[in-house]
Amino acid sequence: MSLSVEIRHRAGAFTLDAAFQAPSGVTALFGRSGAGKTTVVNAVAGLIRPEAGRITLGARVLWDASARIWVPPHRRRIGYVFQQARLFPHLSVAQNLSYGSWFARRQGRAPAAKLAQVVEMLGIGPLLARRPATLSGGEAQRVAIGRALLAAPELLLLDEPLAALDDARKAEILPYLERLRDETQVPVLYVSHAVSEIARLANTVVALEQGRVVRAGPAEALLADPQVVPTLGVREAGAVLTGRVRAHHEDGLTELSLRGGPLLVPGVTGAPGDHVRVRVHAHDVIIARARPEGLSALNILPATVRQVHQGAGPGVAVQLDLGGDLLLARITRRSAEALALAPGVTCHAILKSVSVGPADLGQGAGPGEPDPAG
Amino acid sequence: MSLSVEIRHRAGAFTLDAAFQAPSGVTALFGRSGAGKTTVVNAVAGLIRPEAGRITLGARVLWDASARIWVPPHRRRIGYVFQQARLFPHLSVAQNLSYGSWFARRQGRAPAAKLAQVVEMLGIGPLLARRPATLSGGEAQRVAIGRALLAAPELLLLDEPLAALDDARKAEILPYLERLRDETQVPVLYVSHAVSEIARLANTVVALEQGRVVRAGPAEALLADPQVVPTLGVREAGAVLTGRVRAHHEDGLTELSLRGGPLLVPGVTGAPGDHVRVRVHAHDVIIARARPEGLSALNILPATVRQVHQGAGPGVAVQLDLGGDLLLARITRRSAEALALAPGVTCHAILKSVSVGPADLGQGAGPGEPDPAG
Amino acid sequence: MPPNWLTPEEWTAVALSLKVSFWAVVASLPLGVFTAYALARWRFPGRQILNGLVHLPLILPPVVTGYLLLLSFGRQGWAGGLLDALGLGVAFRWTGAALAAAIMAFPLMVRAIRLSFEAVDPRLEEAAATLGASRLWVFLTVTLPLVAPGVIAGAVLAFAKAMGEFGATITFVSSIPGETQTLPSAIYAFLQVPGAEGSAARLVIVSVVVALSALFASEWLAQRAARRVSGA
Amino acid sequence: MPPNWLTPEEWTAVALSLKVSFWAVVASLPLGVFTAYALARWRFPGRQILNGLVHLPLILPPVVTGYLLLLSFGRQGWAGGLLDALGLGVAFRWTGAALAAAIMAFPLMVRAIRLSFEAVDPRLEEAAATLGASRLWVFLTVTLPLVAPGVIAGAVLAFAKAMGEFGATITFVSSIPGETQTLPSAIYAFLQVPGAEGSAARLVIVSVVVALSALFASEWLAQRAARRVSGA
Amino acid sequence: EDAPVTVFAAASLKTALDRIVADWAAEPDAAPDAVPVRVSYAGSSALARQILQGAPADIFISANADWMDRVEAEGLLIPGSRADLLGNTLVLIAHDPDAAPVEITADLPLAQMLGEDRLAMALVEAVPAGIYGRAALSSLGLWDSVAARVAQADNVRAALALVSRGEAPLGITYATDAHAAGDAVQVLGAFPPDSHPPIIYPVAALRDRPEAAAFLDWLRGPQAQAIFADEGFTTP
Ligand SMILES: Nc1ncnc2c1ncn2[C@@H]1O[C@H](COP(=O)(O)OP(=O)(O)OP(=O)(O)O)[C@@H](O)[C@H]1O
Ligand SMILES: Nc1ncnc2c1ncn2[C@@H]1O[C@H](COP(=O)(O)OP(=O)(O)OP(=O)(O)O)[C@@H](O)[C@H]1O
Ligand code: MOO
Ligand SMILES: [Mg+2]
Ligand SMILES: [Mg+2]
Repeated sequence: MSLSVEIRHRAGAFTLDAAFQAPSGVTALFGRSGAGKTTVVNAVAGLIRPEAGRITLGARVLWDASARIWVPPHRRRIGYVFQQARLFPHLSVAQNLSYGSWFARRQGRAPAAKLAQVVEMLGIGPLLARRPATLSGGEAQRVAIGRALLAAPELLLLDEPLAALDDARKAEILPYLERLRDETQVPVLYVSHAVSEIARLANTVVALEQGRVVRAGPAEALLADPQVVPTLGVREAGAVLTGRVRAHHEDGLTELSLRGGPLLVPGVTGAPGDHVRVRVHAHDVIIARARPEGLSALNILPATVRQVHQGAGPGVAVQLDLGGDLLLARITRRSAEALALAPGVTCHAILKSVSVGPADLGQGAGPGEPDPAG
Repeated sequence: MSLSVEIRHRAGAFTLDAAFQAPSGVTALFGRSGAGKTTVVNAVAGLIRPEAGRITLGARVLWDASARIWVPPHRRRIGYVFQQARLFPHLSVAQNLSYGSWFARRQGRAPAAKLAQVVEMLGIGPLLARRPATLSGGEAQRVAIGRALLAAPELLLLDEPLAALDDARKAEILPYLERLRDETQVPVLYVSHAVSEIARLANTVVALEQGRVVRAGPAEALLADPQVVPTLGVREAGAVLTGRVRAHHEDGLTELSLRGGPLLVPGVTGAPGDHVRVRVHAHDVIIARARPEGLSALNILPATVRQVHQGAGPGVAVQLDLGGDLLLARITRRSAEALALAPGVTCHAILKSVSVGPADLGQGAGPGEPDPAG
Repeated sequence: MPPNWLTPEEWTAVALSLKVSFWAVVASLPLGVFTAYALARWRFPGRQILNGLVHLPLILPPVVTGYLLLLSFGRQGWAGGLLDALGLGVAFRWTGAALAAAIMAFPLMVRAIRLSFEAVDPRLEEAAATLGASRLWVFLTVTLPLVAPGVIAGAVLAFAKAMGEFGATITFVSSIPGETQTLPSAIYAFLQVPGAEGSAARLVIVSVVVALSALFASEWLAQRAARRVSGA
Repeated sequence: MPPNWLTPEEWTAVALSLKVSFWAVVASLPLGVFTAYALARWRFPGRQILNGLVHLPLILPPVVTGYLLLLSFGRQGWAGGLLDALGLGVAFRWTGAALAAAIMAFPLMVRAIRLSFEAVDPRLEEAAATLGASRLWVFLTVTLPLVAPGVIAGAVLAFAKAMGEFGATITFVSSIPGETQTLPSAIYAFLQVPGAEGSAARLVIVSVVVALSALFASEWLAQRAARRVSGA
Repeated sequence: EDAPVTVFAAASLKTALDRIVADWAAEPDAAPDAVPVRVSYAGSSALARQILQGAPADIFISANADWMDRVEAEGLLIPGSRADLLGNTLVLIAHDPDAAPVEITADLPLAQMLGEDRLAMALVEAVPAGIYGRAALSSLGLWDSVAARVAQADNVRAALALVSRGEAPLGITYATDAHAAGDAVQVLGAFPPDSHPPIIYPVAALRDRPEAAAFLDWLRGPQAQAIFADEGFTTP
């Protein structure tokens, strides 16, 4: 099922004029504060009525300004997870969870996911009898996700579901979102300005700037595109590599097999053969022409330079080809000149195992490669 | 002026039992959510009355449970910047700013900082006529800082002043906090669970865990201590180096002079000779026994291993001595064994310029070395 | 309170007052909730007029309200004739006393409930809509439970006011023992008799005890409901 | 409204009602604010008793309230004797009418103000304290401005109620033209005379226009104040 | 039918009428087909208006003729049933138990007796007792000297209360009110009957029911009239 969005809308001094397609899988809506992300999501949910445009979900027209079609929010069959959890304070966690499913069942639709499954997946079993006010931020957000899921949605909207949480809570929830992506069929529109979340979750990325779509495309290609570095912010640039778990070593490291060769990273939980995706920050990659010896860095991968993109500052973004996978490196202009990097040059990409942190290690299907099991 | 805190307090199931000294400069109160940081700060501010203990600021006893001394909040002469700005919604920005100074003047105390200075330092001149509700989160927090400063405080309390802000806003405010530290004489108690903020700002660090002080000491030494890695979280470990700006190069890089040699980092704004502090994440440091050639990494500094600390996972923390400065490196156990690292071994620390991001580059006095101008 | 502390006629007045006040509140509550919701949430032409109308009984001397009620709902009045034809006549019946009490208490009820509607976070209602709840279901399952403390407060306040209502009631439905002679009418009658202040005082005490009990119960209920909503 | 639309005596009653209602509100406002604050913020023994006491005039038939006022504040009453000795006697004076009106309107005023106190974020008050403001200054510079919309609402509601108050007033200070004959007393008098309904209606219209204008003005003021506080 | 007889009576009749109804109930022999009687006491104006709006009253006892006239003008009275049930006298009362009786003439120094204090009356333009009182004072030429000192209560019993509480030293009420108040007030003197229109309480039947007629007869019978007289009313 695919979501097609085309919106023109004005609110005060702000003008939104955006059109994009969200194929199945996770589509990330990316952009800085005030770019119009929430406005788009609210229009899809039917919480605002833009001036002109059209929104369709699969074959269903949710809204068409010129044809005067308007499906009210409660008939759109969407699940919306808000930035703040918005749990119903007067209901228990269990009642919150089954709130949407009750309406879905009245409309003759059964949730794809059973309550027990969702509770298990989100790890909220012990919370069922509690009231929302007693939950921590992370727990509340998990319940909100479960509540949206159980409404039998045909589309999930997540508007910065992690923004209100501290890093520890974020790390706690991301795996659940990955399981959500991999274990349910529901397409997801995911709003975030955190590249690390997008890199872990998204199959497709739509970048908004001041109400306009400035870039859209498959996540893997987009994130490894040196031209995108300014949009994402230099600190956040980095490619996403996908591969499978090859072996767990005794010293706690996991060996992954990528297209470009083996990669050692700090322990991953998956079984050998499981899909895995790894985000490698561009600023963590060192480039050497000759293969260096005697370094503490364990990963030294042969690569070919594909692009060198000069930004405004002292850095350059270098796109490397690792046997088909794309890697992005950010190095100083001075080094790029010293190493005479240019498209076609062969070199080595050096990557410390420990620089791949838990926030950068995702499980499940890679963005370009839908999970066969999903 | 030095703050001395000694508190025993119970709230529900939580017990706080903490004692520490905060010398002049910035003292960071570090700990995860629920550790009791806000409880301590509230006790210092007089917003809660703990069960037992004593708090003194310089010669003034603010509270002494056994002597039954209790100075009410409005006589404590403190400035408190809360996590949410808590600006007065019915007053303009200018009126918010002068709220505390009016009371200070009534009590015959003149704010150390003049309104014009503070406005200039915080860059809030254009906001003076606005109402708090129209400010962005970052602007509001700056006004809150100004308001606290202008109350002529003898101690500043900052309780996670950046926690509610996104990364861009954080980056916007941190320089103001540095100027605050360097341009005013007021001691600061700074609560945060973000090591990067602490590394940039703190002279002293007090780490709280479940209501107890688990570690306290000068920031430079504490952050470079491999034993502290588990407390901070492995991703956040890293030392703070202090030095001076030596030269700005044409290609946008700045050369710093550290005790251990020159360091090239992306452009810094200070003039040659200015103090600067650099945080180097432990996971960004590569170690080599022999000096490698032909790498894109520009900084290759000779060093001596001082400690090797084995954690629970696949990584080890290595403390390196760079001519007196301490650097922390986190590498895999496998590499440490391959390189036969042990105390006393000489090696090279390799550091990419670009891996030092703007959030890690602070201005002004180093934690161990109070600014002579301050 | 021993039963012989009051005369049988007085007990009748007490029972009648309870009945009248109870039904005044119960019957007007749905309209009160609706009006409060409309004033709190909708912007429609005539909103201020509705608001003024609701407040009128608070502003007018009760005798005037009673007289206007008599003119409209008396047997000869436009509404009274209609109701009579339907067999629902209220004139000079206890239902008329309930109508008078309900109208006099209405502004208090609506004000209390309106404030709690204004305090409900509309984002929770949006969340309910995205979960498949139609407007009506949103109202029933989210809005209404959240305003429950305010509805309780409003209802009890109205009950207390109804227990004390006198001017409009006696003007509209007179003071017929057993039918429309409420506690306040009985008190008034005693105050017409020189030297009967003692009897009046006994009835005043009964009335105060009933109304204050309701008020205290409502504070307690509202606190409990508020705690329930805010968690814990 | 042309001046000759009402007789001079009627104008006197209108002017007196305005004066009585105005002073009833102005004089009771500080106590109303204080009581609302105490009920909203403090937990003290007897809090529920105070709450009940405040509500009494709402619960009791107005005649009873008036009679109790007569017993206490009349010349022979305990409080009346005291006031008389101080030259502040209120019996048969317009100040007595204002006292009756103030007491009848007090519950409405306190309820409205109490709710806005409960809505003030105590964290703003903490912030003010850390900035050097003593409890009194916190109250004057932070709490009070933030409850202003509620205080306005409460005051105007009390004013509207005072404009309509009759039973307690006439029982307490009777009806002396130019001194205690308020608009509602005049309306009541007309209603006692066969055929004078038209005259009563004119006065009712004046009274409704005044009270509703105040009410509309207050809605507008409260909205403006709320907008001021919430920014924009 | 056993429906009770409903009497709408002026509030100032409560003391006497309650006694009469009690007697009526206690002596079923007096009226063989007696049914219970219930009385709704309120101001004459309110009762008359309610009757005009179709109130279910069988008998109306008004405190003045005007309101009975209004009801009669609407054709709501049972023809021939109207009668003057009672009369009353107007008296000057005082709070001071030792006050000496006075003769009420044009020479009465009422203004001096009041001084700075108030004269309690019922509403002088609206309530019968007040209207009669004002007429009496006017015809004696005393009104202008005391008009500014009159405190008008909403009914005559409230005026009585002002005097019995000592709020006003003097008041004008019916003799019946002064009688009912007992020792709480002192009657200084009665106004000459010719100084004001005759004080009359008319009664009439509103519905043609034998039970109502029976009670009406009882009201005019000797036993009831004795009670009225005992309460201070004059009987025709
Ligand atoms: N009712 C309104 N009136 C005026 N401007 C509005 C209104 N609603 C939204 N805007 C403006 O529209 C722009 C887009 O808002 P939106 O909430 O969609 O941004 P966003 O991308 O979700 O930002 P954030 O990351 O901060 O949530 C903002 O500049 C906002 O100020
Ligand atoms: N009134 C209270 N009753 C029970 N527990 C309380 C109360 N106040 C605080 N606590 C508990 O005390 C502990 C410390 O709270 P505190 O606010 O000081 O933590 P913190 O370190 O500031 O955390 P955070 O980083 O989340 O702000 C928490 O576990 C909290 O739940
Ligand atoms: O509105 Mo009243 O005067 O309390 O019955
Ligand atoms: Mg948004
Ligand atoms: Mg805290």
